[in-house]
Amino acid sequence: QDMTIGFSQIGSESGWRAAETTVTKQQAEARGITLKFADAQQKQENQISALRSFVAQGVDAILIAPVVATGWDEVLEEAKEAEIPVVLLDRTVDAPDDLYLTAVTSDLVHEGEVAGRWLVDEQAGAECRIVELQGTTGSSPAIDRKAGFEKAIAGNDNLKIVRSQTGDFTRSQGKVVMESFLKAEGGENICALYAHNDDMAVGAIQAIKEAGLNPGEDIKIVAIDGVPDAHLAIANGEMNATIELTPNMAGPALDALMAYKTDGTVPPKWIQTESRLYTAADDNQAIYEEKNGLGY
Amino acid sequence: MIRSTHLPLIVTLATFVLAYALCAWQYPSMLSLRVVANLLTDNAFLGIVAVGMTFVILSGGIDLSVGSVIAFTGVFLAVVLRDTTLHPLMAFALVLVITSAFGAAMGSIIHYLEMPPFIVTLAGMFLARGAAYVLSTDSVPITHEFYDALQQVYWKTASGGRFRLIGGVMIVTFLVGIMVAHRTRFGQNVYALGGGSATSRLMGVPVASTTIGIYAISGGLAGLAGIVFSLYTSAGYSLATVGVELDAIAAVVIGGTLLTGGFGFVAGTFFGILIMGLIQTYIVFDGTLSSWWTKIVIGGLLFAFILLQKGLTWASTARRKVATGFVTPS
Amino acid sequence: MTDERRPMLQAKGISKFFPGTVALDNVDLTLHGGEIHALLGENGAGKSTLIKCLTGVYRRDSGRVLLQGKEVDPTLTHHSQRLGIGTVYQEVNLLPNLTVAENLYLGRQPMRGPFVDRRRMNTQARDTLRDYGIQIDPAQPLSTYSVAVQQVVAIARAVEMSGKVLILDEPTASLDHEEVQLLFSVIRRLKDRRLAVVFITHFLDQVFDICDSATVLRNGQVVGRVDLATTSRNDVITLMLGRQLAAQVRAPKPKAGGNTLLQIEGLQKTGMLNRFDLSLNEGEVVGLAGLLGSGRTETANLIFGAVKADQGKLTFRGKEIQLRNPRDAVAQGFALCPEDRKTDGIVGELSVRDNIILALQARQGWMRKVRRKKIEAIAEHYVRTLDIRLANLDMPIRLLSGGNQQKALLARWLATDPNFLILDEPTRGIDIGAHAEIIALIGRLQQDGMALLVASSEMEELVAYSNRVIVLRDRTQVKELVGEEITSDNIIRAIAADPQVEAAV
Amino acid sequence: MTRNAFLRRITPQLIILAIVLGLNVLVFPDFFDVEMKNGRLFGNLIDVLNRGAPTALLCLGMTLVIATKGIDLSVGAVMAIAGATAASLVVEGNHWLVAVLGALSVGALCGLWNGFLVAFLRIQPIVATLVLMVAGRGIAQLITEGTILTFLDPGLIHLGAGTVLGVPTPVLIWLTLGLFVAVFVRRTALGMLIEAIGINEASSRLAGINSRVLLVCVYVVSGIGAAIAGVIVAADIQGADANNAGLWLELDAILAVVIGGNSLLGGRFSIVASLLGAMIIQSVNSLILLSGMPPEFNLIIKALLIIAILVIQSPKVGHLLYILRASAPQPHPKQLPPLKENLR
Ligand SMILES: Nc1ncnc2c1ncn2[C@@H]1O[C@H](COP(=O)(O)OP(=O)(O)OP(=O)(O)O)[C@@H](O)[C@H]1O
Ligand SMILES: Nc1ncnc2c1ncn2[C@@H]1O[C@H](COP(=O)(O)OP(=O)(O)OP(=O)(O)O)[C@@H](O)[C@H]1O
Ligand SMILES: [Mg+2]
Ligand SMILES: [Mg+2]
Repeated sequence: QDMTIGFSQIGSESGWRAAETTVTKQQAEARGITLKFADAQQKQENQISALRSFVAQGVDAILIAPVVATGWDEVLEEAKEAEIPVVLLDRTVDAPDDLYLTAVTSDLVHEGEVAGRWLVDEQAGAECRIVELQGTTGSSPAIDRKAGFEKAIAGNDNLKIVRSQTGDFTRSQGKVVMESFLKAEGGENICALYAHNDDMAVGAIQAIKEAGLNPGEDIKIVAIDGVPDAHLAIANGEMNATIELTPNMAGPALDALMAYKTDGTVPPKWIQTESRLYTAADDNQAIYEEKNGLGY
Repeated sequence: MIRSTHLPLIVTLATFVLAYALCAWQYPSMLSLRVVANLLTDNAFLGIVAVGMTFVILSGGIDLSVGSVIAFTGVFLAVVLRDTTLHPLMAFALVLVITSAFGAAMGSIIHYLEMPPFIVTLAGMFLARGAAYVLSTDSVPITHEFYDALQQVYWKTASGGRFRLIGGVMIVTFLVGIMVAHRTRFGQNVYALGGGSATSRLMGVPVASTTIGIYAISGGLAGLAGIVFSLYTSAGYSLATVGVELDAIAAVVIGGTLLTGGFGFVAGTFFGILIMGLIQTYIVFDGTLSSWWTKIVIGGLLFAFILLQKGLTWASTARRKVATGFVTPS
Repeated sequence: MTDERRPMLQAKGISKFFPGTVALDNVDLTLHGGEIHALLGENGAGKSTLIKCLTGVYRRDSGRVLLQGKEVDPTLTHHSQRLGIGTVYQEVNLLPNLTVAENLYLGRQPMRGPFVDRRRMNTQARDTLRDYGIQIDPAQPLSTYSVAVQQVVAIARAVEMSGKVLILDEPTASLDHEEVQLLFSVIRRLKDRRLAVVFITHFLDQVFDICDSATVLRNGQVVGRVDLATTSRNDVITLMLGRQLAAQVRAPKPKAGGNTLLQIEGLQKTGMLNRFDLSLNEGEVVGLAGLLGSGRTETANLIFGAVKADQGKLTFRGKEIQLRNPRDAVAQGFALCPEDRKTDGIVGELSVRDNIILALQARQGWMRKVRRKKIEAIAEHYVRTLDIRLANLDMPIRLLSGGNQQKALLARWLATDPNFLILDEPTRGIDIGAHAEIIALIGRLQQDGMALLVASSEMEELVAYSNRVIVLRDRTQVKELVGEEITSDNIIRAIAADPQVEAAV
Repeated sequence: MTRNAFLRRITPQLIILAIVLGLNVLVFPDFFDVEMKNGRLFGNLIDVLNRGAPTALLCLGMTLVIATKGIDLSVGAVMAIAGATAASLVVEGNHWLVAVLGALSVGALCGLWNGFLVAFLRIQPIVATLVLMVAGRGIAQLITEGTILTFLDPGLIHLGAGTVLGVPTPVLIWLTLGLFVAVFVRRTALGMLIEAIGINEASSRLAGINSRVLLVCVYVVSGIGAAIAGVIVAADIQGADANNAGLWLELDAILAVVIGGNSLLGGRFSIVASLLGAMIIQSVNSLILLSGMPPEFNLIIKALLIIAILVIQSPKVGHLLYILRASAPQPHPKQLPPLKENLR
């Protein structure tokens, strides 16, 4: 049967976001679902009104990638009342969980931990002064990934974060801030960089090169998302590790929805996507090739 | 009595009706009361700041700080209600005082230091957002039975749409705004400033108090909008409502108020808001626009509406030019 | 006048410095209730500045102001308004975006409860303005009406404001004879209500017509306070200028010798000007006479291309030319000194120097900048020949006094040495000294073979320099006076003449 | 204008710049150290010059636009468009010069559009440019299809990340262009004519100035400046980030112009002062980065610093200082206050 699903996307602020949008559209198409797409330009108010419009339109189901965790109760209630199942993508909300069908997300804190643990193992007790490139101040990935990483390195007093500044999740800011880190600390005194996303890491890599150091060797680099350029950097030995955040949240979500629609099977409240660690051990070149098509 | 100056207002109204008709014709389900209710609810906070912005723009100024002030208000309320036992109403009063004072401060700087509003309020924008960050970076949910109570205040239509309290607040704000702008001395002084501050000074308009008053109102309404927004999302978030000032300005302009000041109507802004909301709704109903096309289309429609306004003001002034034969730059 | 009565307003030792100028130097002014007092002086003497110091527009640097013996110190105009001092400042200072009524009552609107009572405001406004002889809809935006009307509204507003003192800074500059008479009757009424009235103007006959006494300023200092009943016109002039005014010898005008320069046929634009024809010879001065709103300014603007005409054929030196905008006109060697100095003339923030070379530079195009030496030369030259009073050439032109601004604008156009110069009210707001100079100047330009078209409201002036006078009425060319016919009476008759009679002729 | 008049004009900016740099030294003692690292000058000062490039380039056009009583909100979006254009062109395998030319012409086109709206349709500049500000990013993303368009063309990259004799290319670019424009507008009559239309367009028109063409020109200049900035930013990170390139940078540019002591009401302007303004802003940013404060304080620090700077600069305060200095006002033009007295 043909379904109409509304998809409220945050925006297109990063390559990863663009990829998620592309994948979602592909997944919907593959299942013969008509997808109504609404880009919220990074504004929660737009997402809320988009949801309301979807409800008013009477779609069969709603996918939403919430820009922030809070503030969804009211509109979700309206959806529930109109008996439209809602599935959350890549971020949960703190609303009573009977208001949505399920949430397909990674665990942001966990991602941070993975990154942290990787560094702990990598250093194996050796002294290491870490600099951190945070995401956009106040955004939940920035907060959780920071928390996770700190949790993981806690207790290893050979590792300590000496500087932490926001790079707004963007390449250029990543580069600018890394430059100032290099000046302020002196490149040789920095042993590792932890970036909240790959874009910033890629920017930082260039800054490190321009400072006459070898990214990946002089300064170890771990970041999160697993965008193609990161894999390429790893392949070129300029970066050490990235934790993949799959852009394919829609696949599982749509499966759950179809199942629910057809024979009412209620999915678990949380479908966690794998946060896989990629290092030089993997064939990054190949991954790069394959991912490049996804509109990162 | 209809004056040539009423024209823009009428046009905006006509445009809205026409646009809505077109939308409804393409997507009949847009004709439901539910959509109307949504328009009011979802644009409540924007409408309220837009009223303040109208006053500012009528006086020939501009206020870029409102978006940040809304965010600050939200965070402030959330933090206060989380960390203290203060009753929300008290918190509301407190925050309204703070934001009005903030506006008044900007107004004083603008007047006494003779600095351009654009810059002063730009600094204000950084300051308010910065203050929000300092209060709390991550988003703070507001859980207070009083909030739940307020959120339960609505009139439910048959179609399931809800006319919520905040929509009502917006409408009341507009009504008050209209009265103040067009029926009080203060309102007249606002228009006078828009006509030329040097001249109004010579004519004995209390420029200082008026300027300060205007920005205080704008700040205060931004505070009110912040309260409404916190009711709307029952949370405070320092990254919220980025760039809302531009939406507000756009709404005011579409509503037929001239950015050069002196000409326009608060009521026009109301329809400006509805038109903006309509654009959003239409795009969602359409649902085929990619992220980038969304931006392009919004820009395009904005342009279309401005052009329409332009055409009409031009038509009316052209008639006047013939009547008096004064040389005005064409 | 018996001076033991306590004066209504008394200013003692007022001084005002501006960077580069001493605008007022220890000036005294005494006004009595029921007295109409003239404030006289050349352009730049400090009249407007004195007014602005009295009414709190400027902070004075020293001196005291006593209102009915009590020391007052208005720091804002609405203070002085509350004190009962109503003022019309030199340039029309009203708000074009508000309605006439709103302008009239701004700050003291009739209220119903907390709200402005618009209906009452409008009716009151209509009645008030009727006393000044204009019948207009006060609910329309002020910008709908002409300078004249706006001036009248400004005066009305000031009168309404003034409980004790009324100050009028060159209110009659853009008014017609009738309107002036109306104004005077109002002023006399106020005089009977024992108000003190300050009247600034450069029209001496108006001064002698209505004023009782006068204070004369020169270069910011009081050079005399005279009782007009017992003073002769020439004494006043001498006092103002500090020299005898070269007796207004009317040198026999040079005959319009040269061959045809410009031919205008059927120039017209609906709502502005009906068919206008004119053939102009080199070295000829043609005057444009008419009442306010008769379309002189429109004519000037249409010829200059400032406003695009619906139709009309211009032949310049034998070949037809198209003027789509002022640039084309300037390119042809046309020049226009506009009527409204403030909005169409000066570029306020720019230095006097830049203002003077602006037109020349514009014609040369932005690539070829006029050489600094040449700029200096030109500026110096005109400041000297036109005797423009300024602190230095670098001061923003907006700081010049009204009359000096006018001269600077004249300089701007003479610098382009045009072969056809249009002057719209060239002597508006100019002191007698300068007035004579400008008339003389027109004569000289004419001798140099320049053709001039001069729109003016002053008959004597037109008579003085015109070879021909074209009379406009209701935007139509109704009569042309040549040679000996040109007398004030004839012009006035032509202006006043009843259309029917015209038609019969 | 004469040399010492020029110096007098830019003194406030120089002083403020000195102060802010001083603060930088406070938080980071060897701020002024500059060394050679693998063939490029390396040091905070260089960074300030280098990172200030985009703002500086935007300033050029913005100053002229503001001098005409206008404002250009679209520059940030234009940067994105230009970057995207250049990137997509090299990715398609064109020579990098072609790409740059392409980007510049796109920028010029955007300027033309803005200029047309302002000069011919007579739409108020803020709104007119708001349109492109909103739609522009969309257009940019349309070109890159939302992805970050990465490229490896050395020629293009050199413009953003390369060095000439150790000096980062962007620094050279903005210094040369800045100097060129600053001199050009004064050697020709352009500057004066622009000021004239900014102050009183009606009069200028009657004086025979072709105001419309001039208006369009300044917006085109602004567009081109933005385009260059966009190319540099893209080249710097070897990729066109349509969504983030130049985001909110228009505000920095406007701030810089105002810090440069130019009035938003149009009229007299000084390019050099604006460029100094850009450097002041960049020094403030570097101060924030070096201070090592947690990021949530960034904005508030920036806001407070900027407010302080603006207040110091405001004509009123300037005049007060003047009065304090000159006890009794002397009527000598030489002693004119640096910031001329404001009429009330
Ligand atoms: N704000 C100012 N700054 C500097 N100089 C000024 C300022 N205002 C006026 N002046 C100077 O003060 C002198 C007096 O100017 P004022 O306008 O009072 O002359 P006026 O008597 O009104 O002349 P007019 O009859 O032409 O109006 C003039 O020389 C003028 O240049
Ligand atoms: N007393 C008046 N009442 C109403 N409208 C007027 C009056 N005087 C002028 N106007 C309007 O002003 C317009 C132009 O007046 P303007 O002053 O340009 O005419 P003018 O012949 O140039 O007179 P002047 O040059 O003496 O001002 C006219 O079209 C007329 O409609
Ligand atoms: Mg005067
Ligand atoms: Mg006239």
